[in-house]
Amino acid sequence: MNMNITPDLSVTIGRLTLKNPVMTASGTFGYGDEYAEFIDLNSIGAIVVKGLSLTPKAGNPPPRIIETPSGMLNAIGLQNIGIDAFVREKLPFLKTIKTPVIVNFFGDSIEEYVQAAERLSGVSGIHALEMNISCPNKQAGWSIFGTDPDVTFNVVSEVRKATDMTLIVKLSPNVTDISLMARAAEAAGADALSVINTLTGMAVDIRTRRPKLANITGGLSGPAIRPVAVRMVWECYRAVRIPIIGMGGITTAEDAIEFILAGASAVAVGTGNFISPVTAATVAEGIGAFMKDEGIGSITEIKGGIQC
Amino acid sequence: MNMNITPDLSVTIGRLTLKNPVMTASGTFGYGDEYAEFIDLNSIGAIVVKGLSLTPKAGNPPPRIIETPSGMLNAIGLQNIGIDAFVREKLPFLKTIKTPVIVNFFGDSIEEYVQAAERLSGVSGIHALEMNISCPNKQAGWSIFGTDPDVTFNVVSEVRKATDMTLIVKLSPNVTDISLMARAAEAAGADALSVINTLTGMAVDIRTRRPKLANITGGLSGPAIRPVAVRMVWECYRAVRIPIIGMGGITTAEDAIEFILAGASAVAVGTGNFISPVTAATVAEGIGAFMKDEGIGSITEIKGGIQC
Amino acid sequence: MDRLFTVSVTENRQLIENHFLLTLHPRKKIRRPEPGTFFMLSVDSGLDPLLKRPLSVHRWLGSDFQLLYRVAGKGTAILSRRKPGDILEVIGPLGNGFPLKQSPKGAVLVAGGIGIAPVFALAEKLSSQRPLLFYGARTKQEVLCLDGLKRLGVQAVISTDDGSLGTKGSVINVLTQVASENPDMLRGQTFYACGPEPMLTALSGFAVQRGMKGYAALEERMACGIGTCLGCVVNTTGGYKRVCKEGPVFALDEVIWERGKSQELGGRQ
Amino acid sequence: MDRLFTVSVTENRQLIENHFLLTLHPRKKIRRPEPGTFFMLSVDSGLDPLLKRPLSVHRWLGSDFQLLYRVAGKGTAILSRRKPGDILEVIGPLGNGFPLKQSPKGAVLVAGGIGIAPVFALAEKLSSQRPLLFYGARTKQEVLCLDGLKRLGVQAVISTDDGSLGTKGSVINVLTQVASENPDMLRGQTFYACGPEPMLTALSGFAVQRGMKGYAALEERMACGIGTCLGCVVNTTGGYKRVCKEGPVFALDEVIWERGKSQELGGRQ
Ligand SMILES: Cc1cc2nc3c(=O)[nH]c(=O)nc-3n(C[C@H](O)[C@H](O)[C@H](O)COP(=O)(O)OP(=O)(O)OC[C@H]3O[C@@H](n4cnc5c(N)ncnc54)[C@H](O)[C@@H]3O)c2cc1C
Ligand SMILES: Cc1cc2nc3c(=O)[nH]c(=O)nc-3n(C[C@H](O)[C@H](O)[C@H](O)COP(=O)(O)OP(=O)(O)OC[C@H]3O[C@@H](n4cnc5c(N)ncnc54)[C@H](O)[C@@H]3O)c2cc1C
Ligand SMILES: Cc1cc2nc3c(=O)[nH]c(=O)nc-3n(C[C@H](O)[C@H](O)[C@H](O)COP(=O)(O)O)c2cc1C
Ligand SMILES: Cc1cc2nc3c(=O)[nH]c(=O)nc-3n(C[C@H](O)[C@H](O)[C@H](O)COP(=O)(O)O)c2cc1C
Ligand code: FES
Ligand code: FES
Repeated sequence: MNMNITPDLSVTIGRLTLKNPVMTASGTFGYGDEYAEFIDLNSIGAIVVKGLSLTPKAGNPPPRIIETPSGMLNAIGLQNIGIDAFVREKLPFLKTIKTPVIVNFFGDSIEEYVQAAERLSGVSGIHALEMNISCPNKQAGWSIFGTDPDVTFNVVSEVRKATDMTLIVKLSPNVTDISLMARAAEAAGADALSVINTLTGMAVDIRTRRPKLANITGGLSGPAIRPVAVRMVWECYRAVRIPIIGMGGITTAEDAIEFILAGASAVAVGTGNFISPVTAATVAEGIGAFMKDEGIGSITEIKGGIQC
Repeated sequence: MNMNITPDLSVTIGRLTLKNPVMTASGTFGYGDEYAEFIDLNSIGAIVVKGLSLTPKAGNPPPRIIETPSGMLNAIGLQNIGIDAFVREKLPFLKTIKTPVIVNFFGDSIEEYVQAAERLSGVSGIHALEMNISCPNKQAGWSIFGTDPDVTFNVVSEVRKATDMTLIVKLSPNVTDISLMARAAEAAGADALSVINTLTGMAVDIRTRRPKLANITGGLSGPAIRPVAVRMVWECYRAVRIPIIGMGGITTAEDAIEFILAGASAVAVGTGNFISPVTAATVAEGIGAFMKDEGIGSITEIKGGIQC
Repeated sequence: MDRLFTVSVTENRQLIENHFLLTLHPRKKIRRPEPGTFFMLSVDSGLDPLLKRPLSVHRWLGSDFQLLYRVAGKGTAILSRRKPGDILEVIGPLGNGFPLKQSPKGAVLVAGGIGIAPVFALAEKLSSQRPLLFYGARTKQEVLCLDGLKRLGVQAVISTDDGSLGTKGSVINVLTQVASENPDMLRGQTFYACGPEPMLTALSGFAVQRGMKGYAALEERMACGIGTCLGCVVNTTGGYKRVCKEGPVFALDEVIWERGKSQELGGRQ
Repeated sequence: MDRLFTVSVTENRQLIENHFLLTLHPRKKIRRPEPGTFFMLSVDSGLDPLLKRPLSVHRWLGSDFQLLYRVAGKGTAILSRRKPGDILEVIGPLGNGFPLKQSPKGAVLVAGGIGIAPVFALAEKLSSQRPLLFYGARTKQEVLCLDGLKRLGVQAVISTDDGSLGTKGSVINVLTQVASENPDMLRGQTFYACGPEPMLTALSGFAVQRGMKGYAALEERMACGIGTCLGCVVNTTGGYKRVCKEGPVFALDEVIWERGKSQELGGRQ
């Protein structure tokens, strides 16, 4: 143990350098402002905001969330205020902090993806784009963006042409072989991958005999899915050369380091923010403490460092 | 509420009639004998034994299991004593009880599947066969039996020709669209489906930087995966006409009824047997109590009864 | 940071079967919670249950505070086993309380079942006005806080489903009767309510019919409690609004009361 | 059914940091547990942690029994917070204890760290023979049960890694020294051991070298505890064997001691 070093937690994702590898997962941190009273927003690596679309979306009817063993199902339905309102109303606050802001976005067609990317590109205060092709709460048919490698390649390629910002593609776990999806996104020009979005799940109220979510199915997140997420990060790591942002059930620094050893360059805290609003900050702090303990000089040293 | 009816819990799977819909999941109940001291083996619907192959298998090196939030990973590697030793050493005990015995089996090639099915067919004391095409702990390449609908169709068709016993096909959740797998198995002549086997997962020991399982990856089971399992049962139910045996994280009667409402004709308790050895029996009992409470005359009344 | 704190349990008193009064001691100074606001409480340190549970402020004791809760499922069952000295993480007070400036001609309180928890807080605040309370429960046993209400000088009109205490029937039955016998009694007043959704739906209809204003504290499943997950929305004339952020108190005529028909939260009473 | 029962916690005494002595009262008559056998204990009623935890019998008190445990992770941490009166589900006694008929010329007990838990049970059983015990721990503080061992008349040879009590060094160092100074002392005797895997590996080498027999209680991660999950195997000269069923006690020369090199269980001491 070497307690004297000051570990270097910085990581690089595309053209973005983060002071530490801990981001917030889209849809679990709002637009950042609500968390300001609970944590120092400058203590985390990046803020990823709730998924945005060209026009505002109302989302699904309630009930939208339900707890499950060590996890939760959500069917928010990508409710959002739209890109323009975000830039007008939310971005000014985010510009007052130093932490980079990554905008998660989606469309209902390739054209909408492209237009959204164009609209977001070059906007001052936005540091990277995360393209969501993997939401389980969209109507049937939409899922093909994230489950058919050819469609993935096409939509990412088109968006790639539309923006020169750092482009992160967020993959779905609801596939037979995620490494094919990872390769398709890489080949289409993605700068990084976010792995994973939620697993499609469902719960039934046995008294009313109705689905517990108005949308019937929803996305499973939280510690319950962590073993699946770590496995998928490891599969992607061996399939591509671009950085991977690992997520799925992270609530502690130990969890985050599991992902990093499996190949993640950075991690995101999602459902963990709901368990306690300070989770992202304590994860970042805990990674530093672990590195000190173990005498690790730079977090990049242990990336993919699992010994199989 | 009608407290006077005696609810009918019996269900039919292929040519098999079970007195109640609660089975044990393969690999979690050994060969039944160890549980005899804890529960009345005649109180459950069927016993599904640990997966068998033509020849004995040593399985994977330890560590083979690790707990995860509300779940566990296992990489047993299908250790088993082989079909012949099973028939010789284990079946005699199982014949002393009235509960039907379902034998789970697998092979490393279509030929081995066929031979195993032939060897098991018509053996007195075996009431049905469950074909495992979905173990996540086999070497790469094997998974194609359970993830490519064409291969599934082929292997099930060949086994179908080799046996006229009730044939259950056990599906993998590690696929993009489980309904395609369900349809392939049905078209190939399966009498029923078991849904689901374990999700592939992984965990890393951050101090030793090694995978926590010697096999690196393993199968995730337990309450953590229940929402995924219920969703997949519901997807299969809408895709096929043959009965579905639902499993994945069942520990209570309420959990079991969730699966039945989503379309399962019967259910299996797996990891729940480890949490407490009486789980399968209490689930069966609890379903009866629920039916009394709700005035349900026959369990088949509520199968697929979810109101979406 | 002052809305994130830990509490130690001072007392967790069982009032009747499944109903508990929890007294908590914040381990640092917290904001005074207004009636209608709520706290998110972690009931255990493990990952199952995973999320904090929302509970309304019932009484503010200066620095300690009380919650009144019904065991509805796993989380509240675990909470009911917490003992003095146990430490829990809490965020709050959260959301917007009952808007009192809106009741120039006086407040009429309406509570159904465990809805008495926040309504009592309001009764305490308004006690100098000796407010009128319509309070319905399933049975005599489940009529809570009677001593407290008496002490506050609240005029409580009790009804029970089985008639074991007060009038037999629902709060709405009683209100309808009162309104027909004594039309002036409620005129121009403002309702402040909390209770099961069918009751609130009926109350809303009652109020609209008579041109009365009213407010209700709503419930919805919550993950974050602070407005970020968008999980807790209710449908309103202004679109989906977050119960935790724009609510939990909404104007009765703002809410689109459709849940009663389409999708009932199973465990509500 | 008599190996499935509930217990109420009588006492959960902290001995030193992270080490606890748990006294349990079975709520029905149970089988007498032999030294080396174990119980599977549910530490909580929720689903996280999910599985029961294996703990060796430490003392049998006639109908109550005691377990001695070290807080290793989540499950044992929760166990350490259990209070008198708490009810836990237990199965056991499970597995095979130390085979005593195999030691005609006397037993030598060897314990490392928390391995003293089952070894003490054996010492108590053999106390009339005033058995010899080699007991190693990290530091003086972590040498447990000294009073009990004295009471039993056990001849305990203590060693600690830091030399703060007894000889400085490992149990194996001490054994080697004893064997060289007094070659007759151990001849023909049988080892009964429990401790961290590196210690057992070394002990096995020591025993083989001197033609001595020996038995060790092993640990492996367990799900069922009753032989059905096949999760808890160790590699032996006879293939994979289940620690819960064929073990937990195995002959030293039967086990293929490779874990020390290839795959160490992180938390073992
Ligand atoms: C703002 C707010 C204030 C509340 N104040 C109180 C209070 O003062 N006293 C009190 O007893 N209860 C109150 N509730 C309800 C309380 O939060 C739920 O009963 C509790 O979260 C259920 O948790 P559980 O784990 O015990 O039940 P679960 O096992 O999660 O669910 C059991 C049943 O409870 C219902 N339920 C679950 N979560 C909620 C929720 N967030 N809102 C409403 N119903 C839910 C469901 O119908 C479910 O069938 C309040 C809810 C909200 C949103
Ligand atoms: C037959 C048997 C008897 C045992 N007797 C005792 C005893 O008398 N006293 C005692 O303190 N401990 C005993 N153990 C070890 C004890 O079971 C583990 O320390 C405990 O299960 C860890 O649970 P946890 O949730 O606290 O740790 P976890 O969070 O699950 O794991 C923490 C660390 O503990 C280790 N661990 C986890 N499970 C096991 C296991 N089954 N065996 C060994 N190491 C494990 C792992 O290395 C892990 O890194 C025994 C184990 C077995 C198999
Ligand atoms: C309530 C909620 C809303 C989410 N919204 C989005 C979203 O808008 N866009 C997106 O790409 N992912 C969204 N996600 C997925 C998360 O960003 C994350 O990928 C997933 O939850 C797994 O991480 P976790 O287990 O840490 O939550 C959402 C997740 C939750 C729980
Ligand atoms: C330890 C263990 C061993 C298993 N072995 C087998 C097996 O041999 N064959 C098989 O088809 N499924 C096997 N399974 C999968 C289970 O039968 C079941 O499909 C899965 O665990 C999901 O159910 P559960 O969550 O109730 O455990 C095994 C599962 C576990 C946990
Ligand atoms: S609970 Fe998350 S937005 Fe209201
Ligand atoms: S713990 Fe299941 S076989 Fe040993």
